[in-house]
Amino acid sequence: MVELLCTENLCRSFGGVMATNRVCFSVDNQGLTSIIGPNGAGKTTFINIVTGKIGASSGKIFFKGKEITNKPTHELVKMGICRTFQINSIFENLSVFENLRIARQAKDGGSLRIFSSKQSLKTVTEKTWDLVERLGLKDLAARPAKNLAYGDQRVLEVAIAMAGDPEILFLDEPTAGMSPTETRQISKLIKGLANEICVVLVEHDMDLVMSISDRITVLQYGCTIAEGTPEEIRNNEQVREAYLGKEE
Amino acid sequence: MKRIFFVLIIFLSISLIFSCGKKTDDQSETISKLKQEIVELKATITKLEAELVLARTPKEPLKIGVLVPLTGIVAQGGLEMKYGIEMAAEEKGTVLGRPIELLVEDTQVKPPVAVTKAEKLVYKDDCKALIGVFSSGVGLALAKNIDKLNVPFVSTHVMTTKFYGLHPLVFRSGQLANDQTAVGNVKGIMARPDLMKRSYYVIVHDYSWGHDAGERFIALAKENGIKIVNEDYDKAPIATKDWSSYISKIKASGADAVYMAFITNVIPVFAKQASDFGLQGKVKLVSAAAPGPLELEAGGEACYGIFGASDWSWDVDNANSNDWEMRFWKKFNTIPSDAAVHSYVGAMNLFNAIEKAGSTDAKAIADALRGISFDGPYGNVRISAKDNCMRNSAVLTETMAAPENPFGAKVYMKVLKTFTADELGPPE
Amino acid sequence: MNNTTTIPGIQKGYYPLKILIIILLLLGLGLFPFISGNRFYISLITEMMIYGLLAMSLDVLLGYTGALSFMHNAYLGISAYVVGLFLIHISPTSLWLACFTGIIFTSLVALPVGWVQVRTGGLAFALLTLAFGMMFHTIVWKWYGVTGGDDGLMGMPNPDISLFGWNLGNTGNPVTIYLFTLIIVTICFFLTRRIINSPFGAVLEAIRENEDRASFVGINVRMYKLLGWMLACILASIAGALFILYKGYIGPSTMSAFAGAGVLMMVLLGGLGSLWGAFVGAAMFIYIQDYISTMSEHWEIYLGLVVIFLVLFLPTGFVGLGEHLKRFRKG
Amino acid sequence: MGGSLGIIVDITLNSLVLSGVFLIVAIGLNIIYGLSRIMNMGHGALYAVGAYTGYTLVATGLNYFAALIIAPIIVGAVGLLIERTIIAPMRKRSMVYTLILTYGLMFFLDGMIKYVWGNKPCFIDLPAFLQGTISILGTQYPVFRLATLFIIAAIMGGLMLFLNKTRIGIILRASSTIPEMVSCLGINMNYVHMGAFVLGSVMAGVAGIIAGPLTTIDPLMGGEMLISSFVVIVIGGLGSLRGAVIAALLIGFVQTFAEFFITDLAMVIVYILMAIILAFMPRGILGEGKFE
Repeated sequence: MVELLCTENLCRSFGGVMATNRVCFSVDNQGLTSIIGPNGAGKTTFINIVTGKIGASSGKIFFKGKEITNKPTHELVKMGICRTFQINSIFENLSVFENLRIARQAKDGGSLRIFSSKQSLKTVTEKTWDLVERLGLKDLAARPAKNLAYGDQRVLEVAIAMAGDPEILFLDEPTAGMSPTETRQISKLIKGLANEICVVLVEHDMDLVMSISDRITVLQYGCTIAEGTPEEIRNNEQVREAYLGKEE
Repeated sequence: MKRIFFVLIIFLSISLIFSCGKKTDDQSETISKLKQEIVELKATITKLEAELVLARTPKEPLKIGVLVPLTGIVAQGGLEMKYGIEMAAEEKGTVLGRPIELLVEDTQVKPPVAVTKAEKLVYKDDCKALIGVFSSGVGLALAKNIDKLNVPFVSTHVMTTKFYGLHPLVFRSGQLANDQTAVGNVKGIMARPDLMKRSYYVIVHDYSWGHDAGERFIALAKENGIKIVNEDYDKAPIATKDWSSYISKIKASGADAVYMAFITNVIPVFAKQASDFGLQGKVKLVSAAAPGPLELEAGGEACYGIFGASDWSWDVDNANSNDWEMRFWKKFNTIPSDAAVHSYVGAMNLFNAIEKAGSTDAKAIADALRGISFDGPYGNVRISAKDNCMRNSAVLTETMAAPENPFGAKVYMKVLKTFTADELGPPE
Repeated sequence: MNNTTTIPGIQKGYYPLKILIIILLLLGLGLFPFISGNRFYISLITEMMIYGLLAMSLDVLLGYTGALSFMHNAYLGISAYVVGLFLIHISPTSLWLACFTGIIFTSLVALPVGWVQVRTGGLAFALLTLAFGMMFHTIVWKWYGVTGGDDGLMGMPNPDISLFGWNLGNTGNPVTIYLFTLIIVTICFFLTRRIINSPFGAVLEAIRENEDRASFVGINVRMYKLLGWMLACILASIAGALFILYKGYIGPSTMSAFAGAGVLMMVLLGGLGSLWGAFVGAAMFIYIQDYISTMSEHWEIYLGLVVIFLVLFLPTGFVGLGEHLKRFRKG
Repeated sequence: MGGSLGIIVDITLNSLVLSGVFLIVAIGLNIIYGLSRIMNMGHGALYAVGAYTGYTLVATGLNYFAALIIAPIIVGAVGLLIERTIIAPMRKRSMVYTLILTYGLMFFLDGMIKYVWGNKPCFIDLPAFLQGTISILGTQYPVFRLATLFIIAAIMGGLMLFLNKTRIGIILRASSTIPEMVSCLGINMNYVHMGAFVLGSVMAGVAGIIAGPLTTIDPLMGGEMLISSFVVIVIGGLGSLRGAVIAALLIGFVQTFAEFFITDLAMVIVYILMAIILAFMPRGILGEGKFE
């Protein structure tokens, strides 16, 4: 069966520096794929290209067989390709509920209704309440997002991406700056998600990656140097070199 | 008021005594006599009151609205206009026995601001007439709203020819209109052979007065055989600060004279930058507007040799003018200017008209204004009954180093020729 | 428990007290011309209402879509000129058709300009509005044949306001134009309030909060910013039609950069993000400017000090949210 | 009088002079914006203060070149006073509010100029050897305007040296790119912001005294220069000095040539140009923030 999303020789250079160097990457409809690599390996750049934040210099991206290279971000999101950001990017002055509701509304449509009130979009409100309950944010619902604790804001970040019913979800270091308890909580959430939709995780926390990933891709200097199950990657010679440097 | 009150008490007491007294049939006759007396008493009381009202009102001042630009590009001209009107009010003292109170507002040379200020002066402060205003844009905007305001409006620095017979309540008594200036300048040029043989480059400030002045000069000049280099004259934005590109155009055109229609305080700047480029002496400057004395002082030698027709300059030598100059100098300690004198005359015409009309009713004042005249520093200034605009004599002047003078002025406008009112027209 | 249709943080409809205040306010404004009868205050309040509508339209742009426009009064000017020219040249009596043409024409002008504007953001957006505004100002100043240049539009008739046949009065009479303005402005206020609270309004607020995130939630940011811009320009054009009917005059100085910054100050005085705050700001600004400029020749000094004082010590304006424009700090 | 060659020389020199003045005003505005993200609407008024101070200094008998040094220092002091009293507390506020605050500052300064110096235009009398004209390639060109070109070149050179070579210059440049990092290095950002505002004001003062003899010194000169300098820094790229150089030359030439050939629509052309550039290069020619 055709892969959900795959890239062919995707490249992106910033004035001579090949941040993404002929990367071929593919994922199926479901399951958790992680992308790891030392700092500056081009992980975030790769995600930025696929989710349309920056354009690709060359190469192609296919989603369910159709080419989607360099499409505008809002079209990609409508197709089901959502993402979170490394640095929190949420609607600070809007309430938690509104943060999610607006994502839901953008997905379900109805944004052009000028004269009806927000409540009139019944399905949007109901689905948002379901999501809020699922994530346990019920008691924070009315509070403006900027007043949330950092951990909750990270959860909200993931929630906003989920609100759009994505088919493929890119998570850019969701556990950055989180306490161990919060990390466990969010990894449980990510694992649960991976059972329903395809999740691509960019992460530094090795134990987390090794414990919950189905497949792992390792990037270095913009190229894919290894791919496979967590077991294969742990024993892979090149990966150890990339991280620990060559033994003299 | 105390007297009326006293009379009322007597009246009440009388009627009380009678009313509670005997009520027999012969009373009906006394009652009818009594009623008749009451009627008489009432008549005397109302007459008494009318006299008192008339006696009391002289204390209440006659309010006149003064609209002048105190900020923006012509702030200096606006200030001098205000001085002229203040001087006229002080010298006139009272009108219809009432002291004159001037309420001054800043138009900022912006039509909507002027209209709002006029509404404030008339509706809120209850002014009986409006005077002043610089720029035709502001003047025309006020004229548009004059029916709502319903007060006479005497403009002292609106030169547009559209004001001729524009509206029964709108008058002009001040700076020469564009057609009069054009006639004065063209006749001045024709009277001087050294000016006649030159070819003229026309450059104006890009607003309605500038266009009107430019077009009228070109039309009249062509009729009288004066060579014009650029008939589609240059229109420079009012905000222009650096005239170098225009001066290069003049040099390139080969013209040896410039006819400029600029707002007063830009004239010395243009003259100075022209002399920086070495044009002084080679190119003669003829100005549609009379430069203010303060601006000439700032310009210094660069402003020598500017020709132009205007109502007056302090070089005019007659008893009335010299006396007025000294009074103005003593009162405001600034060099007496054309803007000040024609606003003074305009104000005098207005006050005399209100006196002549005998009331503060707008229509009465307007009728009195038509045909009124005032012998001011530059001779008789008569407001024509036909088109509500003034006719007066004017002078052709050239700027040069000033002789010994009480004002300490270094540059002055020497009078070369005087034009009579009929020469300038327009015919009535 | 909370059923699944309520949205936390937004109270259902209006509290009874709030409705009472609104009714009292409208009643007071409605009866004012008959009580005081002083024409100066009647026309002053009419001007405050018209500029309030313009300030509200700018608040839709700045307070709700997060886009700063330096010369929003240019669109008031364009609409006023078109309505004026229609009444002068085409038919001096059909008032509604003139206003309609004014609004449509202004929208047709605002659309391409908006299309260019939404390609930029932050300060570049603001300075681009300055460029377009100055362009309209210069065009109006230069096109003497049609617009009368700096003399402004001349010969504007005073048409009667007739609705479904019966005549409500002539626009020349200040009380009629006062009531006409009051009705139109009230309708616009409640309409805009409705739009702001609609799903469309929610999208605008999301764009104001975080443009990047909005595009990553599936919002076509450019399209919705353009629609927000069009809504603001249409409201401004309604204010323009009212302006020409009330003042009977329109000139380039109403469309100047100086007046544009004045409207911006009205919004900030009133406080951002609250529609009726714009009206409070407009009323205060007009009163301050009118009152101070009669105080002395050097009114600019005092006006400058008042503005500095207000921004420093009254950050959120008198009514609104104010500080939420952090997005601008990245600029 | 001037042959066609003479006219071309005239216009080119005029354009260079205009571009030079635009450049110095725009650089001052860019320094303030580049470093502390503050768009100073009062910058035009500081430029006018520079011109008027120069006029007063020369009027009291000081040599023009001495005034050329002292006037900017006075304007710098005024800038320092303004920065400490009303700009510093605005540091954390959003840009919209600093725009409106400096708009009020513009009103205040324009009003004070009118209060102190009155309404009439003033002229700076130049030293003898700078007056008069010399003939270049068939046209008479004022000596002072040529001298201005050299003065402007010297100032730009001085500024570049200051920014590249001196310690303060390096700090200023570093903090324009990553302010947070610089504060981590133990440099008090308050001094950096203060230094930026003072340096910007000094540049405005210099532009004022240079433009004094060239144009009209009247209370409205500030407002008009402000809009032109906005056009220049936006086209050049907000906060980028090299962008400002290119944009100043572009606008200077376009405006002067347009004034010469199609006098009426000169300014409309400039605004259309700005709109087009902003529409397709929203970050201006050289993009934002690169502070060299």
